[in-house]
Amino acid sequence: MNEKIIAILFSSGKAVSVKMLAKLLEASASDIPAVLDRLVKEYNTKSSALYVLVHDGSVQLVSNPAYAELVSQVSKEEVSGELTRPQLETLAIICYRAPVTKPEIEQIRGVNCSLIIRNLLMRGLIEERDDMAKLQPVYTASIDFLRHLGIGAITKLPDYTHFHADERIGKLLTEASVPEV
Amino acid sequence: MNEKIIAILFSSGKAVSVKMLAKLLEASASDIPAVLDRLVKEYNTKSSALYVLVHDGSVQLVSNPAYAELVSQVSKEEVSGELTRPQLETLAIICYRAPVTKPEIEQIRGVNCSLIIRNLLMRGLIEERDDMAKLQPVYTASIDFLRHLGIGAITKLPDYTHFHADERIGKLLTEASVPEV
Amino acid sequence: MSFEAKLDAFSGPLQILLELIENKELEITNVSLAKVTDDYLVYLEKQDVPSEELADFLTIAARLILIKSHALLPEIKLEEDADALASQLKLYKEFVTAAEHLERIYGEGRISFARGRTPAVTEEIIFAPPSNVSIQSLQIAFLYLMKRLEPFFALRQVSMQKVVSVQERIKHIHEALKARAMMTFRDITAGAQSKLDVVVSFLALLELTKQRLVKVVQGVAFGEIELKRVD
Repeated sequence: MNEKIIAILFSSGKAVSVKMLAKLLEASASDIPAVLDRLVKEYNTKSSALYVLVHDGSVQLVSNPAYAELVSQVSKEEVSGELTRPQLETLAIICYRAPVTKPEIEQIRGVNCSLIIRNLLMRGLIEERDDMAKLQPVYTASIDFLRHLGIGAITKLPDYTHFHADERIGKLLTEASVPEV
Repeated sequence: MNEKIIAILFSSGKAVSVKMLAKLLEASASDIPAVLDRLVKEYNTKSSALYVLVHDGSVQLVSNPAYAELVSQVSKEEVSGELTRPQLETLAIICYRAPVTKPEIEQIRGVNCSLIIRNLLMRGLIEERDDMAKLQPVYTASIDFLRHLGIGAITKLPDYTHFHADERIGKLLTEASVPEV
Repeated sequence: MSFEAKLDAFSGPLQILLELIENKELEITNVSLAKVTDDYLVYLEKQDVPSEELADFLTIAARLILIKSHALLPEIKLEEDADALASQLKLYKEFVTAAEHLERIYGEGRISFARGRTPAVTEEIIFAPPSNVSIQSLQIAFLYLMKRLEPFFALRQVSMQKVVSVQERIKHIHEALKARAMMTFRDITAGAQSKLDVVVSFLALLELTKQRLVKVVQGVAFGEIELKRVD
């Protein structure tokens, strides 16, 4: 039971209500608090990696506060330093072809880009918004990033018109709108 | 050390390179594999909540595949779709013989594999990197694909040693190198 | 269906060959390959092989025809490695087994899930411009991407040309037969640039026979193939 709860909390990534836990475990909600008590006693030790937080009828898995400094170092590493070549390419596609969807970016790069897009978002280089026509999020360069590049508008990028309207890429993107099988 | 690694992997949420781990732990990268070996032995048990997945120089903390059904109810992750027979064949060659080049894959399948490889790359099931010795790109399974197979390491594939290192297959690979028509 | 999806679902030439041999419960040997050559050609004729894969199918056809010629007429010399195709097929068979393993595990749905995440947008975003990004590096990155897509665009172009070539060959033979009632296969392939070219002609011939536009006569095995116009 304990291990099942940890697996649920881990994959959910957010606080899970006691009611929901009971439902998932096919147990009675009234039994859960006692189970959680034991779990907390077992998990939340001075040196354990993860803590079980019970608060206001919800449970969440977090890292042990003792490692707070290490953990903040992890997120700092993720958004610092130079861009890798795949990151730079993805950013270039978003700058020249915006507004562009993830499947479209992937058609051009020929590689899955989920993690890269997420990282560019976290660094504030790009922005995400919902597109009514494409029915999925589209990405554009952020204002902060344009300012950083020292250009007033994205169209001021070198070769903008040429790259933005390239016919062969346009044709490739038409196919990206076909849903994946 | 173990608990620190788990805290790092937990807070990152995705695959962390051995190099990055060493940096965060202020340890030597050459010491990490032995530490990970011990961690895997300790963590990846039949009923543990979480698994430590080690693949191709990266480590990721994931849920135990034994709880897949339970966890799939809370995870937002999209389950990747069906694989066609040609895709499975290509994936099998890449999983069992990695790192392999495109000509090697084509030699086994007897058919041009450019588009299939591109498709697998876009779905994030395989990864491409440049190989200094072979002077061309080589392909390996992605850590995401390993997660979907529910195995803790590529060597856990059935008959891995047979397909990966078998002398007869090596000999056949040499023999099968056919002059271009 | 998209360009890639269509190809992804199509069986390769070795898969077909393996199925033909296994249906007859034969071992993978040169003798077996000779025995299934006709079946393979019939398959090629009947199936709509995607144009992108036609060259690979024809290559195998050419090698099969050579092996069959050797089986029937041992004086015909095979190339240096006589068992290359049999070896390749055995190797392929190994990986068919490996693919079955993979399919089984994949189908079990024993997935290890990653840690759940809150959507990135709600997380704290710190503007962290990297030092290696400028308008020039973005331009170069995009140029590099376009260059990398070149072979991919070219591949589609070549595929298209291949379809055209079989159809053109059909037209060419048909036209030639309008001028004279009879010709030989050697006449058609006189200007052939490669083995592939010969096989393309052969395929065109099969197609014309199927459409009953020509009648084909071969007096002796591996003798001259004569084409006659069907009036």
